[in-house]
Amino acid sequence: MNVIYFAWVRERIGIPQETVETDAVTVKDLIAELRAREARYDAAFSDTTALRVALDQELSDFDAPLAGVREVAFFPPMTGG
Amino acid sequence: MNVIYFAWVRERIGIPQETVETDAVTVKDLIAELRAREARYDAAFSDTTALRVALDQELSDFDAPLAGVREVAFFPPMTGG
Amino acid sequence: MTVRVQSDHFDAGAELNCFAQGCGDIGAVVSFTGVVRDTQGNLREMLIEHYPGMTEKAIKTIVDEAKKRWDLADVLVIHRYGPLAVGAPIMMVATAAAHRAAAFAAADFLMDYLKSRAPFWKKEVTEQAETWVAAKDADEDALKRW
Amino acid sequence: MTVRVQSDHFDAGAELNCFAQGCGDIGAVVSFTGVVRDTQGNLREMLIEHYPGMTEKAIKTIVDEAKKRWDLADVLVIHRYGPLAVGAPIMMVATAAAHRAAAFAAADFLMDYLKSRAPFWKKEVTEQAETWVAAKDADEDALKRW
Repeated sequence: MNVIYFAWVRERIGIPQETVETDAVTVKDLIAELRAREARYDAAFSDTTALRVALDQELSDFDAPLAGVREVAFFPPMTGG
Repeated sequence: MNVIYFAWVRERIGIPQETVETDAVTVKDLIAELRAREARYDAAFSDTTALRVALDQELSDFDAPLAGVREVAFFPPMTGG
Repeated sequence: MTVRVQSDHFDAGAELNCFAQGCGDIGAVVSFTGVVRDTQGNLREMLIEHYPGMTEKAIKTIVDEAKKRWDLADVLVIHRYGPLAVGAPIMMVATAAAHRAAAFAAADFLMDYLKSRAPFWKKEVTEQAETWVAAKDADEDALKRW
Repeated sequence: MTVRVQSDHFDAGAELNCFAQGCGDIGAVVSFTGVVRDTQGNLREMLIEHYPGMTEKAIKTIVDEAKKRWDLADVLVIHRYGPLAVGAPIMMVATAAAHRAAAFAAADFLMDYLKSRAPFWKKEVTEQAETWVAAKDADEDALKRW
């Protein structure tokens, strides 16, 4: 599964994207797995109210299932316009 | 006093403006004087709900006094924009 | 503030680019361009009559009111008169402000007031007839929004 | 519908003139241009990051929703990414419709949704610091208007 990070999430984790092998059932499970890895992940995901997630380029939520998903992106609330 | 007509008021009366000698106290009085003159004036002023009046280039109303006014304009509701 | 009442054609894009060049703290520019529509498919031209003198005063009064209500860096109003072809620009309003909401609201307000309070009258000329465009009750009602 | 996501500069006036040329029954064109503001007087540049692929999809979804809600002859969206200087245009929306109310409402709607639903992130770079612009609660609340 391709995991992508944007804006300060990318900066905190230190990489723009990575391939993650996981059996996580939901986005929440994936976050728990990542946080357990290293302090920089733990810091980046410490407050999920400040985060948004997209599954295969569609905005989604943290309870969403990951079955069949190829691309997960984490980023702060958008500030376009 | 200079009296000016616009749009279909001008077309019905047949002239764009004229000088009117009058002792009319209000716009209503002036309209009554003009209507008494000729059928084309009577027709143009027959329905004042379809008319607007400006005194010295400021929108006004039919009860407004004419004392000191130099220019009276009659026209239909505006359709700018 | 720039107000122009003219019979000449204008280029909305060029006007938009000229507008608000170096005039302070601008984050948002909203423009409205009104275009001659051929609603029945038989319009030869649109004729616009206006009241020289009162037109400029009325527009300035409306723009001043907009500037009182919103924090605007600049305002542009161009309105044409005379004969206009189908597809030609009739008029244009542009507003510049630090914030988007002010620019949008002021442009919308200016359009509502220009429509019913600036002394212009439109006449549609077809092969068959010349018809003065009637004011709509909705246009007058729109002023109550503000 | 035209959607462009680009790092290149664009000319808002030229875009406005190109837009909606000969695309049906147009009486009203509304445009919005967003410009880089230097709110503190020390901005070196604005950096805009985006999510290639999702950006285009998200904008198209927003434009499709606008076209469902209002009768629009055409819609233009341009959004830049990369480094932008103070005073540079960030993005532009234009709507063309037979009627003014639809053009205004659709442009306002598009801006509200692009702000909170298109994957762009702004970072302000000053001599002292680089700061990600925080989303405002008001931006999210604005979506409830529609």
